[in-house]
This record gives sequence, C-alpha cells and structure tokens, in this order.
Amino acid sequence: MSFFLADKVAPYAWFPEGASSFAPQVDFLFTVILWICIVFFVPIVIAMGYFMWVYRERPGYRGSPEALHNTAIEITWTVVPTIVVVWVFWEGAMGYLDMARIPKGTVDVNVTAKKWQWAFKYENGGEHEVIPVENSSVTELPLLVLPVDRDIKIIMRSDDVLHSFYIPAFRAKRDVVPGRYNYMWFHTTKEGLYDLFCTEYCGDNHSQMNAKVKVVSQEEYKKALEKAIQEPEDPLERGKLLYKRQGCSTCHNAGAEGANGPGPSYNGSWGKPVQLESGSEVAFDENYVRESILNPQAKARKGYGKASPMNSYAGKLKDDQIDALITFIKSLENANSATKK
Amino acid sequence: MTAIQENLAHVVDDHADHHHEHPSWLAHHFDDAEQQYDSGKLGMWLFLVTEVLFFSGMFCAYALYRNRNPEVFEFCSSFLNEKLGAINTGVLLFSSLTMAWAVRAAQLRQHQLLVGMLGATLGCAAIFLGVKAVEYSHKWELGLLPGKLYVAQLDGAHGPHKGYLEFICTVPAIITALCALYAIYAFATKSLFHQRVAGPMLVAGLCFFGGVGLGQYLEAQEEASKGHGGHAAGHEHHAMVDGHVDHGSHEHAAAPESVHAAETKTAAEIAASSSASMGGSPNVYVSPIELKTPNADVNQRSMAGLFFSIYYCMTGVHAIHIIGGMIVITWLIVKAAREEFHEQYFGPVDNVGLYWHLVDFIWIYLFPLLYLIT
Amino acid sequence: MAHTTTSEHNHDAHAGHGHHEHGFSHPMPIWMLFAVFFALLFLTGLTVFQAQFDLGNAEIWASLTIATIKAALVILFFMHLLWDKPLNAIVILGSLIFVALFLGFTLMDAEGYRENLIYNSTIEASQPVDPNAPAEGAPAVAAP
Amino acid sequence: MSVVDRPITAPVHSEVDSYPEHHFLNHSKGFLSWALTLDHKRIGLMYLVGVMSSFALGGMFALMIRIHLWNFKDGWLSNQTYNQVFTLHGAIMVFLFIIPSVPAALGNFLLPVMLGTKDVAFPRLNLSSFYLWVTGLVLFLTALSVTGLDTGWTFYTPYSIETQQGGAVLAATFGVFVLGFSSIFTGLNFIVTINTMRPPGMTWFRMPLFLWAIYATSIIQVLATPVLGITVLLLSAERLLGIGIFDPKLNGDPVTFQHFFWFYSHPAVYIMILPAMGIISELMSVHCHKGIFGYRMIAYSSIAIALFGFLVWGHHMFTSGMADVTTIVFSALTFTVSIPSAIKVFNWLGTMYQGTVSLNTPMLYALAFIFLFTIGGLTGLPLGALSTDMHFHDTYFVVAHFHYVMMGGTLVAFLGGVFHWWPKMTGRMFNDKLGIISAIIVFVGFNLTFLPQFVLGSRGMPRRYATYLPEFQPLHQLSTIGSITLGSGLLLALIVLLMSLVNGKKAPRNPWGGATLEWMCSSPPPHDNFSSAPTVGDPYDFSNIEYDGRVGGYVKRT
Repeated sequence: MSFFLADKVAPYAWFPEGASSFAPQVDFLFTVILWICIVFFVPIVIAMGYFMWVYRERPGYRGSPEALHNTAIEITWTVVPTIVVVWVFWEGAMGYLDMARIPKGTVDVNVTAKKWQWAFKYENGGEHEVIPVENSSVTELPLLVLPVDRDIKIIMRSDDVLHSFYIPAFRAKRDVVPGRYNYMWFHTTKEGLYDLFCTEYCGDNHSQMNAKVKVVSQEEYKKALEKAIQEPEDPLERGKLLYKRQGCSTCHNAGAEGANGPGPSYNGSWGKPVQLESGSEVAFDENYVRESILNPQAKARKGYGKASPMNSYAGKLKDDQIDALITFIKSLENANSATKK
Repeated sequence: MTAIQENLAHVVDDHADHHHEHPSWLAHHFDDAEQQYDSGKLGMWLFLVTEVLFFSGMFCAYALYRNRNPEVFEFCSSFLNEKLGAINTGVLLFSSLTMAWAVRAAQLRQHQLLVGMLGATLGCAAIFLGVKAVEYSHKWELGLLPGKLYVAQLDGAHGPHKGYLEFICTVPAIITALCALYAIYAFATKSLFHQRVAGPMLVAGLCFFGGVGLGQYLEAQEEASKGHGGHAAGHEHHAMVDGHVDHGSHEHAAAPESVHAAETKTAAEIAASSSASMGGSPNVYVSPIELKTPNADVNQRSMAGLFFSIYYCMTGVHAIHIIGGMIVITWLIVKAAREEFHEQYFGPVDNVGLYWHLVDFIWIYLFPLLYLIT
Repeated sequence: MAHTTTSEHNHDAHAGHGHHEHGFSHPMPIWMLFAVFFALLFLTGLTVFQAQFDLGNAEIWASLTIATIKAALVILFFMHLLWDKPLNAIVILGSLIFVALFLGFTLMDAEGYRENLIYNSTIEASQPVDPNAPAEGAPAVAAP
Repeated sequence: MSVVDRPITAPVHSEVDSYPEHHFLNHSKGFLSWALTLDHKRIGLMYLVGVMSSFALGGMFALMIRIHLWNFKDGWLSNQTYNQVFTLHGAIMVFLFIIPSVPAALGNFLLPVMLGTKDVAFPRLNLSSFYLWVTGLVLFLTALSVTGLDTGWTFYTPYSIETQQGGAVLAATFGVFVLGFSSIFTGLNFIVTINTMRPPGMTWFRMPLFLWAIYATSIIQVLATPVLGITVLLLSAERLLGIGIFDPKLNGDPVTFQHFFWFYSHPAVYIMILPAMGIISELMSVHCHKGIFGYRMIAYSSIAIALFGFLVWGHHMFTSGMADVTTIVFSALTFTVSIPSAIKVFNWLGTMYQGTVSLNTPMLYALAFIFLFTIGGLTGLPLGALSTDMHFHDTYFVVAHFHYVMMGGTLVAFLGGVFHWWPKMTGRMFNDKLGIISAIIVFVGFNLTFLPQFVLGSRGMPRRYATYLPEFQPLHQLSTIGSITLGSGLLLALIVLLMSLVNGKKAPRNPWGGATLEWMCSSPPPHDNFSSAPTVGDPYDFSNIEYDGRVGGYVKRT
C-alpha cells in the first residue's frame, strides 16, 4: 500500500528539489515513514477524541472499570510496531550503505573547512571562484562547480573546529572533523544551482558559512576546471582574486568588501606605522606583509594578539602570489578605513 | 560517603510520636537497625557504581589512545618508576587489610583496636600520598607534563626546575604541625578521647613524610642504577640535567641518544628516532606534515603529552579519592574514639571500608596499566 | 529483587545466619583477612615479575587477568560481597555491564575510522615552546 | 465508580472536613526552618520554585531566539549574542530545568508519600543535593553574566577548547559537574528508598506507576551521570591545562568527546521523559476514574526504556563519520527503544476506554501530552533511519522533534502533574476554568511554534543559524507567532497557580478521586506524612472511592 501511495503523493512536497541519486531513495523512505506515522497517529487521535467524548464524565453516566488488561491486543500493539520499525531500519541502513560505499572512478574534490569559509580544490589543483549573492546576509559565496551525471567524491578536512558539509538538494551530509579525513560521495543527476550549508555549529558566523553548488554539463565543467587554475596577469587583479580565494576576506576588510571579521582591516594601512603587541612599532610595508602572511604571530598587531588565530600561509602561496597580494593591499593605501565598524 | 553520614543521622526531631523507642543512633524514619544498615549499604554500593562509571571514562580514554599509539605508551611508561608503583600497591593493599579488620573490630566492640586499625589505614594512605608526591615532583622537574605543557627534551635550553617537592609538601607540613599541636594538647589535658584522635592523626602526618623519604630514596637508587646505563628513563633525565640537548642542532642531540638507544629496548630506539626527526629552524613555520603512521615521532607534545595527560588524570583523580577517604576515616576515628560503634551500628565503618576498598580496587588496575607496559 | 524490610522483622529471624549473637553483622575471621592480603601481595609480585618479559599483545591481557583476580579477591572478601545481599552484588556487577557497553561501542567506533586520522606530528618541532609560559588558550597567533 | 451526582466543574464546597490544622507548611516557621529542612516535602517545594524560575529564564531566552529569527538577516541580536542566547537556552533548560523538574521537584514531594514512608532514606543527602543544584545554578548565572557561553549546550570539542569565552566554559562545565552530582544523589536516594523502605504490604507491583518511572529514572541517573561528570572534568582540564585528550591539535580525538557526552546525554533524554510518562500514567487513571490499562506492561516498559536508553547514544553522531558498523548497530538499537514508548501510548488510550473521563486541567494537559508526544515519537522514526537522517541531521527537523518530546512531552506532563498535585502540595484549589484555557492556549501555541519547524528542517534549514535564506522566512514568522502564544499560555498557567494561593478554596483530602497513598493523607500532608501507618492496597482500585459533596472531594467507602 505504502509503495503505491509513495508514487502518488506529490513527490517533493516536503523537500527541496532532489538533484542526486540519493534523493529518490531518501524521499521514498521518508514518504513511506510519513504515511506510517499518519497510519498510527490519526487513529490514535481519533480514538482519543472519541473516548474523550463518549466516556466524558456526566450526570447519569457511569464507566465500567473492567477493561484493564487484554493480552491479545497488547501483543498486537507490540508486534505490529516492531515489524514496522524493523522494515524502516532495514531500508534506512541499506540506503546508508549506498551512501557510505564510495564507488571507483569518481570526480574528486578536496574540501577544507575553516571558520567560516569553505575552500574547494579541484583535481587539477584549481581553486573555487566566488560569486556574488543577493538578498542574503552575505554578499558573496564560494562556488563549487560539479559535472552532471558523475560520481563525486568529497574529501574533507577541517583546519579548526567541527563543521558539517550539507547539500539539501543532494540529501547528503557529513561532518568535517579536525584531525582526520572524512569522505562522502554522491551522484549528480540534475543541472542547477544549489545551496550548501555548514550544519555543525562552529562559532560566530556559523550561519554565514554557506556556499553555492553549481551542477553543469560535462563540457562546461571542463571549462570551469581550466578557468580555476588561471589567475589574472595583472598583479592587482590577481591579488584581489587571491584575497577572496584564500579566505583573507573572511577576517580582513578591504575596500568595501570582506568581513568585519576578527582580523584588522587592510584599508588605509599601507605605509603607516603599526603598533605591535610587544609594544614596538614597525612600518606596514612589503616586508611586514610578507612576514605576516608566512608567520602571522611573529609581529602581531596590538589588540589582535589573542583574537582568532590566523594560520600561516607558508607553503600555500607561491612567491609571486604573495607579491600580488602585496600589490592589492598597497592599492588600498587610501581606502576609507571608516568602513570598518 | 554522604550516604554514610545519613546513616548515623542523630535526628532528634520535635515530632516524637514513635511507637517504640528510637535509640540515638537510629534515624527517626527507619524502623529498625537492620533497615538503616541495609539502606546505608545499598546507598554505598550505588555510590560505588557511580565511581566505577566515573573512572570508566578515563579507562576508555586510556584504551583508545593506547590502542592507537601503543609505542607512545611503551616509551612513556619507561619514565614511571615501577618500584615506587609496586610499593604503593603494597601499601594500599595493607591499608585495605587494616580497613577490613577495622570493620571486624567495630562489629565486636573492640574500640581500642578499631581506633588503631583506622589509624593504620590513615597512615598507609599518607605514605601512599608521600610516595606519589615524589613521583609527581620528579616528573615535573623533567618537564613530563600533561598535554601541551609537555616540555621534556623538546627544548634543550630548558633546564631542570627544582622545588616542586617542597611546594607539594607545604600543606602536609602545616597539617602535620597542627596535628602535633593537637597531640600536645591532648596529652597535656590527659583526655583519652583527644589522645585517641590526635595520635593517629599525628602518625599519619609523619607517615606522609616517611613516604616522601622512601620515595626519594628509591628514586635516587633508580637514577644511580640506570642514569648512565642507557635506560630510556634514566637517559632522559641525564640529558635534561646536563642540558646537552641543543635544539638548534638536532643531529648533535640525536647522536648520543642513539648510542644509548642501541643498548636498550625498543622504547629507547623510538626516543632516538623521535629526536632525530625533530628538525627545522624554530623561527619558520613549517606546515604540518600529515603522517599516516604516528610511529615517527614519539617524544613530543602531541604524542607523549597525551600519555601523561591520561597518567595525571587517572592518578590525580585517584589521589583526590585517597584524600577524600582520609577525611572520612578521620571522622570515623573521632566517632570510634567516642566508642559509638557496636554490632547494631557499624554501618559507617563498613561503608567507608567499601569506599576505601574501591579506591584500592581502582589502583589494582592503574598499576599494571600505567607502570608495567613493556 | 523482592526483598522487603519490615518492622515486624526481628533479630531472632537471623538465627539461621550463623552469627546470631551479632545480629546482622558478620565479622570476618582474622586468618581469612590475612590469607587474602598475602594472596594479593603474591599476585602483585607476580604481575611485576610477568612484566619483565615481553609478551607482545598478550602482555596487556596477562596483567589485566591478574588485576581482575586481585580485584575479585578484594570485592568478595574485603568488601564481603560473598556474604552480602544478592541485590548489592547485582548492583555492582550490573555496573560493569554498562562500563563494557561504554568502552565497547566507543572503542569499536574509534577502531573503525582509525585509517582516516591525520597525525599532527611536527607541530612542536617548528614551534619551540617557552617552558615558563602559562597554560592558557591556544598559542596566540595574530593577524597582521 | 460512582460519580453520578458529581458536577462536571471543579468541586464547589464550603466546608472541608479534613483541612489539617498542622501540616508540613506551618510545622515550623522562619527562613532557616526551610533552608535547613530535612523534610522531603519542603525540599520538593524548594526545587519546584527553583526549576520553575529556571524555566522562566530559559523561556525568556527562547523568546529572544524566536524574535531574533523574525527576519532572515539583521535580527536584533548580533551573531555572537544569538549564539550565546541559544546556548544558554539549551543549557538552562536541560541541566537546570528538565532533568531536575519531575524527579527532584515532584518526585521528592511525592515519592515517600506515595510509598507510605516518613521520608526518603537519606534526608540530609537530599538537602545537600538541593544545595548542589543551587550551586550549579549560581555557576550557570556566572557563566551568563561574566561572559557569555557560546558553545552550544553540548560543549562539542574542539570549539569549546578554542572559544574565547573560556571563563564561561569553565564556569558552565563546573556547573554541569555539580548538577550531575545533585542528580546522582537524588537518584541514589530514591533507589534506596524504594528498595529498603517500602512499608508492609507495599509490594513491587502495588507501587504506583509514577514510582516505577522514578525508579527507572534513578537507575539512569546513577549509571549515566558519572560519565558526564568525568567528561566535563576532562573538558575543564582541557581548557585549564591543555591535556589534549579531545584536542585534535594535540592528536586527541574530538569525536571521542561526543561518545563520552552522549553516553550520558542520550540516557538523560530518558531521565527527562520517563518521569513524565509516570505522571501521565497517574493522571490518566485518576481522571478517567479507572484502573490503568496494562499495569505490568507500563511498569516493565519503563525499565526497558531505561536500559535500552543506554544502547542508542550513537544516533546523535550518525553524520560525524562514525565507522559504518557502529552506525548501523546504533541505528538498529535506536529502533528498539521506540517499542516500549509506543506500548505506553496505547495503554493510556486503553485506560480511557470505558472510563469516566473528567475533562479538568490536569487531564487536558495529559491529553495534550499524548498528542504531542506521539508526534514527537513518530518523527523520531525518520531520524533513526539512517538514510533519511543524513538529510535531517542537525536541521530544524531535529529541533522540532526534540521539542515535541522534551517540551510537548516533559514540560506539558510536568504542568499536568503540578496542577494535579497542587492541591496536595499547597492545600489550595486553583481555578479550573482558567486552567483549562491555559492548557488549550499552550497546546495551540506549541503546535504553531514547532509544526512549521518540521517543514523548515526537511527543506534543509540547519539549526543554530542566526541568519537564514529568505525563502524560509514565512515559516519562521509563523513559528515566532506560535512561540508568543505558547509563552502567554504558560504565563496564564503560572497566574492560575499563584492566584490559587491568594484566593483558592481550601482543598479536600482527595479532590480528584485518586487511590494512591498521597490522597489518603491530608492536604497539605502533615509533617511526617501519615499520622498512622497507611493501609496499602491496589493503587488503581477505584471501586470504593466516591464523590462526597459535603467535603467537596472524594472519600473512600468503607
């Protein structure tokens, strides 16, 4: 009966549009469970209402105290739910095994989570781009591009605390745990733009740790991969891109962009003396920026010594990339520092 | 513990409409002595259940990390002095014997013997803590500290710290001095009650320092026999004290180590390899290298530190239980000195006994698990 | 479980208990206390002796077995569980089941994902610590 | 069953035969006579005031959350404040309110009276566990006022190790440690009392089902809470010394913390719900004036839930990357616990069958409980099934689910219980009509608040989000409206109770027609509960209990 109904009800009434091979399985099981719930819940409520009414206390009515025990009915309402939940467990476990067993020949994506930013790295070493979003608490989000009709494997690690990688449209979720790799996979079935959330509480901007997932045709995916490894020739543009791609924008404010995060703003800093935690002063110049990227704690700026720690970018950035970032920060020499609250 | 206190509630409530006479040692809401005794005892067993589950968390952490990095546990265990551990085991077992005997004495109204047995238990507990104080201070001097505080040999410039033992001993010294004053008072006033209480307390205070002396003697003996013999533990100490290890040139540090290591067992080899792989200029951040196997590098904060975290947690919580036990035993001595116990009312002694045996029980597992890993 | 304590219960009912002169108390004979104590000492010696041999994986099981025998002696005699009410024995033994559940599931899981672990092995090598530094917070790192 | 002459409304009576001149409330006077009391009834009342105040505090935080979420962005709280508010809402509700609510407040008051004894086995331990609770409260308020706790009530590592709110984490973890011991001592006390202090005639199967539920709860408290103790102790050590057991930076394993935490905190869910089920069993039978259906099944299922409850903690960690085998085993075990719960619901319905249902305030709360708890229980199915849980985990679906169980279940049952035993505790009758209205508002407001959250969750709205996608806004606004309705219903309930103290009629010995022992002693009970030893009979035999208009309550026909 349930099978029949599952096909008949509007398939995604409760759900966002499904775009992975898991979606039909999960939606089917949920629909069946929903009907099981209805089959149990409605009679319970009807019985309750009926008893409330016909056995209500009223003049001239006297209840009968006999019905205190009925072995047959008690066994029935023990055994029937047992059978039902065994089936539900079995379906759920089979579906889970499908999610847990990663097939061969996947398209791999490396995901690194940190407060409060997703970073995606494609197989060719290219990195994700950032797209603007409207009508949201953030102005832009990282974009993960995936090919349609392929098995995708997500290799996840965290730089700091627990996060969780969740794409509702794919019905797929896995925590990102520091100190270990976690893996997940899914098979994309439909082109489109989907939401990606962090679902494990990770601190202040947890609710803004989102991303977009764009599932595209295989040709477009190839193009996107090529684009992902390109960086603009112009050092300023390149620096600007790196500023977003490397996650600097999560903590540092630059121009009108980026978060008013835990790190100091870049605006109007260049060339001016910097008060250090140690009490001394240094000039904000090429050397200082380079050192602060490679060894952030060496010359911590006053007031930021104990703020959210920044990790070193040594080994993550090439020399010319650092130069590009320096160019970018230099360009903000006269930017209005008042944009930082 | 608190269950016991309830047991002897001398509740004198103003609503005394009881059907039969309640003796002073029987709480008003109990019908008879046996009901009171059974309640107290069941309460105590349930409390022991909570203790068992409380410790199980730490045993779980132990099992998990030992299973994951057995070589770390082997390496670190060699820093623990198994002679001290064994002696402490013996001391605790003896205190269990005297405690069990104390229960018998309480049941048989042997008041003087009861005070003596409780005093002996208290003294054993003090010896145990004295030895423990030596063990702890010795490790702190070597920088064998828990978790991220672990500094043993990571930094050659870091010389040995001294004075931890004196620091630990301050509080026991004050307590012992107070006990001595109390004892003088007791003997001056010739009060039998005060003498019975002060005597065991003073003895226990002195026992602590006996334990310290014993610990130091054995620790020194251990160093003498192993300090230059190439044993891992001895060697570590040696290196630390002499300050030969220079973090700037790790090869220099590694060389003498491997000489020693060659003569000893696996643990030392691991130590050597650990030092050898410690490298890199300290001023440049090197991004973490991901190792699939943890074997390479044992003597460092994230490896050995974890063992010592578990070591300090387990033995520390155990020591807190010993101290708690000493407090309730002192309370029992006061009651015993007043000759309150008899065959109808010995629940407090019995229940403190159960608690004390549980503390012993835990140590029976801690000793081989921490000290005797090979 | 159906043990009831009642007020009509008087001490004569305990006559069959063997120690009627002490009511519900049960003094242990001294020889038994000493026998248990020496058995415990012997087992301690045995476990120290055993630890001198490298038994590999068997070592942990050997020492745990000896420890368990010792623990059983303490519980049965020193804690006189042998003469105690069965309920108390159920209580304490029951707790061990829950300990086993706790350790069992947690360790089973930890084993299961072991291969995914990332070891931070070289962090200290590159970050010399100041041994005098107080223990607080993560190493302070600041943004430029 | 002879209620023929009884008016349907609450009993109206001018004279009360049994209102006692001396009772536990006026037994002794002065602040110290309360602060140092060893009387379980006074301790129970102090707990009642305490947990209700904590609930008010937690409820205020809940309203702050809901009001903040009216807009999808730029709510009136900053992200940081929002995180602190939901953390404190959770922590206060769980540790200070729900866990002690039924066992410590109602249980303390009722257990010895229902059992027929003078007091619990260890009265001083009882008082000390109350003061431990107070200490825990103070520590929580410290965490709240000094800085703000922002870890979530679960204190997950490594966030709780890294967060800047270190002082708050320490204060709160120590508070949890202390509260844990308060809970343990209460449970220990109850187990011993039930085991060794039952009076003659009170056999195991003559115990009221509320006591069975409390007994099962106490087993969990004694077995599970110590593990929470060591967990928060290790977490404090982690913060203070950096021991690294849970810190991935020191090669510790953060997932281990989750195992430790949930080994307690899942059974704790049953600490919260089992006593509530016990209350419902009492309420259903008394207000249907009919013996409970399937007494033994309900009693056994309480114990079964308590024991199975220990086997299922892993379902909080399905997405954490647990090993597949562990995951599947935990899923299977999770379903086992659903069966005893289902049995109870059916038995309560069976109790109504052919009964004489009095639709008064406590009964309406009980019926609301059955409705809400059934939804809460059934929505557990897609969370226990693995593949669907991958979608629902950590979304609003979970939030709605556990609020249906914890709030729709425990809180509603607690309120029903408070109304039911209020005449016994205070000696005053409340205004039943207003009480009924409060029950209806609470019921409507509750569903309005949490039904939309099921939809939000299944559409992918993650929990603990300070800002969200604009498409979720209508449902969030619906939920906010519901929460305000719910809040006003609860406020009305409080007013009804407080008003009764001012102008309530004096309560008869047995206003509802209960057959358990607490209705045999006066309202409020005397200092040592029973002036003479009570005769213990079947707690659900209503055949001799009739309404007597002269006393305004029920009397036992002899």
